[in-house]
Amino acid sequence: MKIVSDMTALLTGMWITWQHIFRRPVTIQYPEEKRTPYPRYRARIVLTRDPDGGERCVACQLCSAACPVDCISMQSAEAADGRRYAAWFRINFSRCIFCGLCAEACPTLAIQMTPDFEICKRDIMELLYEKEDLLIDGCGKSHDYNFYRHAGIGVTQPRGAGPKEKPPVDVRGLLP
Amino acid sequence: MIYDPLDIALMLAKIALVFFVILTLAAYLVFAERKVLAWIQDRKGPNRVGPFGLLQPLADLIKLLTKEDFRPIGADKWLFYLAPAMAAIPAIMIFAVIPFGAPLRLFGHTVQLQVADLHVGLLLFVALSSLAVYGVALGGWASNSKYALLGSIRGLAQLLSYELSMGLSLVPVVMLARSFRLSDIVAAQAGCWFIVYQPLAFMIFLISIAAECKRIPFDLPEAEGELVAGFHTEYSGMRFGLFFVGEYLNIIALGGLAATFFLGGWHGPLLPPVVCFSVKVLAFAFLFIWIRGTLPRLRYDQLMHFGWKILTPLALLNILVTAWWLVLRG
Amino acid sequence: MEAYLFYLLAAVTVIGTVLAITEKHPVHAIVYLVSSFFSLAAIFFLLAAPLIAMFEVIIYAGAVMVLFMFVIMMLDVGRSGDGLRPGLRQWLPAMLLAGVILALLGMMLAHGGWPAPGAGAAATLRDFSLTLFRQHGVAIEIISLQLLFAVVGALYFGKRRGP
Amino acid sequence: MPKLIIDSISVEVADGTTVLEAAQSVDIPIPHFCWHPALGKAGACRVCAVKLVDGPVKGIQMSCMLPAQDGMVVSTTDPEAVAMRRHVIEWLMINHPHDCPVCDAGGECQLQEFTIAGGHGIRRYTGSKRTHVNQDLGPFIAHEMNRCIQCYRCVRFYQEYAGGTDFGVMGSAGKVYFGRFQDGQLESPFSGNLVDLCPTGVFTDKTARFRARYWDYEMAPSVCQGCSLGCNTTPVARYRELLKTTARQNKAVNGWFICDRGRFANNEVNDPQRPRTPLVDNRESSRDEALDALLLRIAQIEEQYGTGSIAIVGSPRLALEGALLLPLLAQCCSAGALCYFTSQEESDTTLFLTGLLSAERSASQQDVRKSDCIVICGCDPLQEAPMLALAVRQAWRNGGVVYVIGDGIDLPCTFTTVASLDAVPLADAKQPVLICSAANRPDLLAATLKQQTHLKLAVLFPEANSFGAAQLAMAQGAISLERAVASGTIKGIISVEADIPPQLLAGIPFVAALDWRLTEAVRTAQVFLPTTAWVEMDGTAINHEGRAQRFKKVMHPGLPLRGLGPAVHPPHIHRSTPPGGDPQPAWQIVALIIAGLSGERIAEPFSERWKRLRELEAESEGVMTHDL
Repeated sequence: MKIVSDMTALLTGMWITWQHIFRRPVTIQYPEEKRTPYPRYRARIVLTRDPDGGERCVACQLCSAACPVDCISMQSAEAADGRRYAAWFRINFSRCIFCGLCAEACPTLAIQMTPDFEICKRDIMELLYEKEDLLIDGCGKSHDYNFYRHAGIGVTQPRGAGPKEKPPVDVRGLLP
Repeated sequence: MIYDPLDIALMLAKIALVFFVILTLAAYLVFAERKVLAWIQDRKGPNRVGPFGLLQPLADLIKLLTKEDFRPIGADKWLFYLAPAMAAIPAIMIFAVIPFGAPLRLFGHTVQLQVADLHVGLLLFVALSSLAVYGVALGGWASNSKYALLGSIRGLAQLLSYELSMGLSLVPVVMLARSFRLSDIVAAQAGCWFIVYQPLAFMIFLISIAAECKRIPFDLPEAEGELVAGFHTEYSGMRFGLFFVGEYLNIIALGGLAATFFLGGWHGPLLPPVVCFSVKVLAFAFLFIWIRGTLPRLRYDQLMHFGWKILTPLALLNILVTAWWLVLRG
Repeated sequence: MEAYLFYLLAAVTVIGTVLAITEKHPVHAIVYLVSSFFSLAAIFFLLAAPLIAMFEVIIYAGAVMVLFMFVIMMLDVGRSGDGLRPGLRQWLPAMLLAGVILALLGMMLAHGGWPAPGAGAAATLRDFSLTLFRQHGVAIEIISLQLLFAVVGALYFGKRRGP
Repeated sequence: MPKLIIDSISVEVADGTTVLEAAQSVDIPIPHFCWHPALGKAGACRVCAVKLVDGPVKGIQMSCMLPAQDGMVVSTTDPEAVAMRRHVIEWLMINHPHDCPVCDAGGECQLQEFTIAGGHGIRRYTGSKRTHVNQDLGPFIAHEMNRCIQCYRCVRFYQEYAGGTDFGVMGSAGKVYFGRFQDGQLESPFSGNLVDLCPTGVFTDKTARFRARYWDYEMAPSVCQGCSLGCNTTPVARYRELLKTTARQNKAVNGWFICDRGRFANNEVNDPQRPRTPLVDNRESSRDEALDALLLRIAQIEEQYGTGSIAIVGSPRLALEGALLLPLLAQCCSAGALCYFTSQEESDTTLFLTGLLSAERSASQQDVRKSDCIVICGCDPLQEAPMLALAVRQAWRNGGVVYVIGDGIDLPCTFTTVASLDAVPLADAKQPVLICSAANRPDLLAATLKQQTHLKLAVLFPEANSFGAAQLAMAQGAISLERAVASGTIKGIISVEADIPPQLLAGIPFVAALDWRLTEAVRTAQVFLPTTAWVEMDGTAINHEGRAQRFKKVMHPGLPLRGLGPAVHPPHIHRSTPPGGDPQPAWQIVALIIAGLSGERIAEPFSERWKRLRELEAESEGVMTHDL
C-alpha cells in the first residue's frame, strides 16, 4: 500500500537523522585546529622566477584577461635587452576569488597558486599586493621552464641559438 | 466586584512566572534547534559564546537589539511596526489557558497552575491562533516587497486551511472530555490519555500545528529557497526578533496544548506534574526540530491539497466515528 | 470597574467601526474592523457570554476578515489612492438604515428602558447548546444545509471546465 | 554579371570580382593573409582555399585568385577545403616563434586568430626553426622577422601603393627577407601602415611597444586632427594615455591608410606639461572658481573700458561645437569682435577658397584617386597633407597625369612641371582635380574655374576645422584678430583654443584662455580653463572638402598613469576623478560661460542650419556641409 510505503519512507528518514545526532561531528574548529592543504591547493597567488633567476612574468596581460573579477592589473615594459617584464603588477586580493584561471592562462608559468589561504587583513588596502609582495625567489611547481629559451626571438640567448633553432639566415647568400 | 488581593498577587505571580519561563525557554529553544540541527548534520553547532555556547541566545539578543531598525521605502509605517507584535502576542496569550501542573495547596488556597481557567479555554486557543494570522499577513503586506507579499499570501491561505483541520481534530477531544475547559480535559485524562482513543486526531493535530507554526515541511510562507525570507524579508533587528521569538513561543504553546489535549497534560508517572508537563512540551519541541532536520519542504499545491482534501475530510470522519462510538456506548 | 471597562471597549468598538467605514485604504479598514470586533468580543465576555465572544473572534476576526485580506492581497487592490471616499449617493441607504436603527433604539428606551443584562449567571456551554439545538434545531439544520449548498455551488463554479 | 552559389547562397557580382570578394559580399568569411582590399591579390599565403563543387572550375582553388564565373558552386566548409586551410596554417606556423606573450600583435593578430579558428593547437613539426636577424627600422617601427609568414603585404604596400624605395623583399625560397638593404629609418611617410597591414607581428608600433593588449584598449572612431584632410582613425588609449593611432577605413576620405604624421602624434595629448588645471592669475584653482573669476573679469573690463572692448577668438582647430557657440558668447558679453582667424592673410585666403568650394567643386581624396589629370598649384601635398600625395600616387598608378606648377616639391610619383595653369590640357581631362593650398593666394584660379566647370578643387587648409571656421566666419561677419587689435578698442581677449602670436597679446590688459595645448595665450592668460583634446571628447570637424565628420571620446581626460611620478606602482588611493581629470570639452565651458552671463543653458550646440549634424554617426562617411 502506498500510504504504508510513504510512512516507512518518512520514518526511515527520521531514523537516519536520529542516528546522525549521535555521530561525531566532522567540523574542524578552524582557528584552533588547522589542516594542511594539499600542495596544489588554490590560494594566495605568487609570481615565480625562472631557473636562471629572472622574472618569469612577461606582463602579457593574459591573466588579467582571464580573470573573471578583474583583480589583476599590470603595466608591461621593456628592459634594455628587449626582455618584456612587468613595470608594476598588482593583484587585488580583496576581489580575487581564487578561481585559478590566471594560473591556467599564464603562458610562462609565472603565476602560480600556493596553499597559503590565510591572507585576511584588517585594512582592505593591505590586500593590494604589488609585484614586490608577489614575487618569490623560486620556480614554484615547474623547476626547469624558461619561456624565453623557447620563445624563438632571442632575448636570453643570441638569435638562432635557442633549442631547435637554425642559425639566422644569411640574406646576402645566393644559394637557395 | 471585589477581588481578593492575594488572588491578584497570585495571578500576577503566575503571569510573571509564565512570562519568564516561556521567554527563556523560547530563547533556548532557538539555541537547542541550532544545536540539534548541527548534530543531525554532523556539525558542532554554536559553541563559541560561553560554555558549550550556552550564552549564544544572549549574544543573539544583543545582536538583534543593536541592529539597525530598518523600514523599506514605501512600507506602510504603522502596520509594519504593528505586525511583529501581532505575531508574538497571540502566542504568549495562549499560555493563559494551559494548565502546566496539578493544583497546589498554598497558604490555605488551592492554586491552579494555570493563569486563567476559562471554561471556553479551547475556544480561546482557536481564536488566538486564528488571530496570529494577522502578524504574517500585515507584516508581509506592509513591507512593500514582492517576496514578503507572496509569503504573507501563502501564510494566509495556509494558516486558514490548517486551522480548520486543527479545530476539527479537537472536536473529538471535547466530546470525550465533555468540556471546553482545559483543566477538565486534563482531568478527563487522569486514567487514560486521549491519544489512545484518538490516535488519528492526534496525528491530524500534530500535522496541523506544524503547519500553524510554519515549520518545515510547511514553512512555505518563509521559504528561503524561493522567497528570501518570506513575510519577514524586510524586517531587521528586534522586529525580526519578535517574529522569530513568536515562532518558537508558538512551538512551545502548541506543544503544551498537544500535551494537554492528547498526552494527559501534567499527568504522568513517577515525576512531579510540572516536570511531566515540561518533558512532554520539550519532547514536542524536539520532534519539531527533528522533523525540520529530516523532511524537505512541500510544494505549495501539495500543501493545500493535503490540508483540504486529506486532513479536513479525515478529521470530519473522525468526528463522525467518535460521535457514533460515544452514542453507541451511551 | 466593569462599567469603566465596558465604556472603554464600547468607545474602541464605535471608533474602530467608524474608522473602518471612512478609511479609504482597504487593508487599514480591515485592521480597524478587526480591532472593533475584538473589543466587541471583550464586551460579550464582560456580558458573561464567553462563547459568543470566542465565536466573534474565531469567525469574524479570524476567518471572514482574513479571507477579505487574502482577496485584497491577491488582487492587489491595496494601493492607497485607489479607493475613493463614497459619494453622498452611496451614503444615503446606509444613513437611512442607521436612522431606522436609532429610531428603534429610541423606541425601546422610551418603552421601558433596558433589558437587564444577565450579569453574574454566565450562560454555560451546556445551556447554550441545549437552547440552540432543542429550540432552534430545525433552523440550524436548514442553515447548515444552506451552507452545504453554497459550498457545493462554489465547488461547481470553481471547477475547471473543459480540457 | 557572373552569378554563382557560395555555401548555398546565390550571389551575383560584377565582372572581375574574385570569389573571395563575392563571399565577403554576403558575409561569408574566408580566411586570408595576402589578399587585402586596397592591395589586391598576391596568391602567396594559400590560406583562402575553397572547394569548387561544380561549374567551370572544379576542385580546391585559391578564392582570392579566382575570378567569379557564371555557374560556380563554391563550398567554404567542404572537408577537403577545411583540411587544406588547416594544413596551410600548420605550414605557416612551422617557423613562427612561440612568442605570442611577448608579441605586441598578440590579441590582434590575424595569424593567431586563424590558427585558433583552424584548430591547429599542437605543433607536430619536430625540426628546427628558421631564424632571421632583425633590422632597426627607426624609432617608429619595430621589426621581428622571425614571425614573418611571407604574405608580401608589406612590400606590396610600401613599394607599389606608397612608392617607397628603401624597403623591399630579398632572397628566395626559405630565405625570403622583408627589410631594408641596411639598418635605418624607413623613409616613406606612410611606413606606419605596415603595422596595420602585417597580419602578424613582424612590424609593430615601437611607440606603443609592450604597453597594452587589444582587449584592454579604449577605442573609438575618431578623425585625425593633423591636417585638414580629416582622415579617419581609431586612436587607442590605455591608463589615460593615448597609446597609438590606427587607420580606420572611410572609402570617400582616406581609404584604408593614414600617414605617419597623423599616426605618431600622441605626444601632444600625453604631454606631462599639458595644462590640465584651471588657473587664476597663475594660481591653481577649481573649475568653478576660475569660471567665477572669468565672469568677474569680463564685467570689470566692460566697466572699465566700455562695451565692445572684448574679443572672442576661436580658431580653425577648434571643434565645430565650440566654434558654433562663439557668436552666442560674443553676443552675451557684447564683444567688440568675433574672430576665427588671427592673421588677416589666413583669414582672407581661407574665406576666399572656402567660397570657391561648392559641393560639386570640392574634391575628396577618392576623387583625387579616381582623377586622370591632377594639377598641383603652389603647394606641397607631401609636406602639408601627405595622404593627398598618396591619393595622387594612386591616380598616377591608374594612368592619370600629374602636373606641378612651381618647383621644389616632391611627390611619390612622376610628374610634369608646367609654368602655369594655362599649360595644362584641362579641357581634355575627364575628371581633372586642382590641388592648391590656403598658404598661397591663387587669385588667378577664379578665372580658370569659371572656364573649366568640371574641374574639381582640393584645397589644403592648415587646420582640421579650417573649412568650418571659415563658413562660420563668413556667416557671422567675423574679422581677424589682427584687424580687431589694430583698431585699438580691444582690451580683453577670450581665446578658445586659438594660437595667438605674442605680438597680438602684448598690449592687451586681460587675456583668458581655454585650451589643451600650452600656447602663448595660455602662458599669458590671467584666467585659464583646460579643455579636452579631440580624443577626450565627442566632437565634429569639417575637413578640407566641407565634409563634417564626428569623432568620439576615446578616453577620459587625466594625467597618464605613467606620468604620476616616479613611484614603482600606481598609488593606493581611491578617488572618483583621475588626477588632471578637470578638462571639459571647449564647447561645454563656453556654454557654462554663456550660462553665467545670460542664464541661458545650452545642452545642444547644434541649432538652426546645423541641426542635421546632431545625428551624425562617427562611422558614416560624413555629411557635406555646403548645403546645410
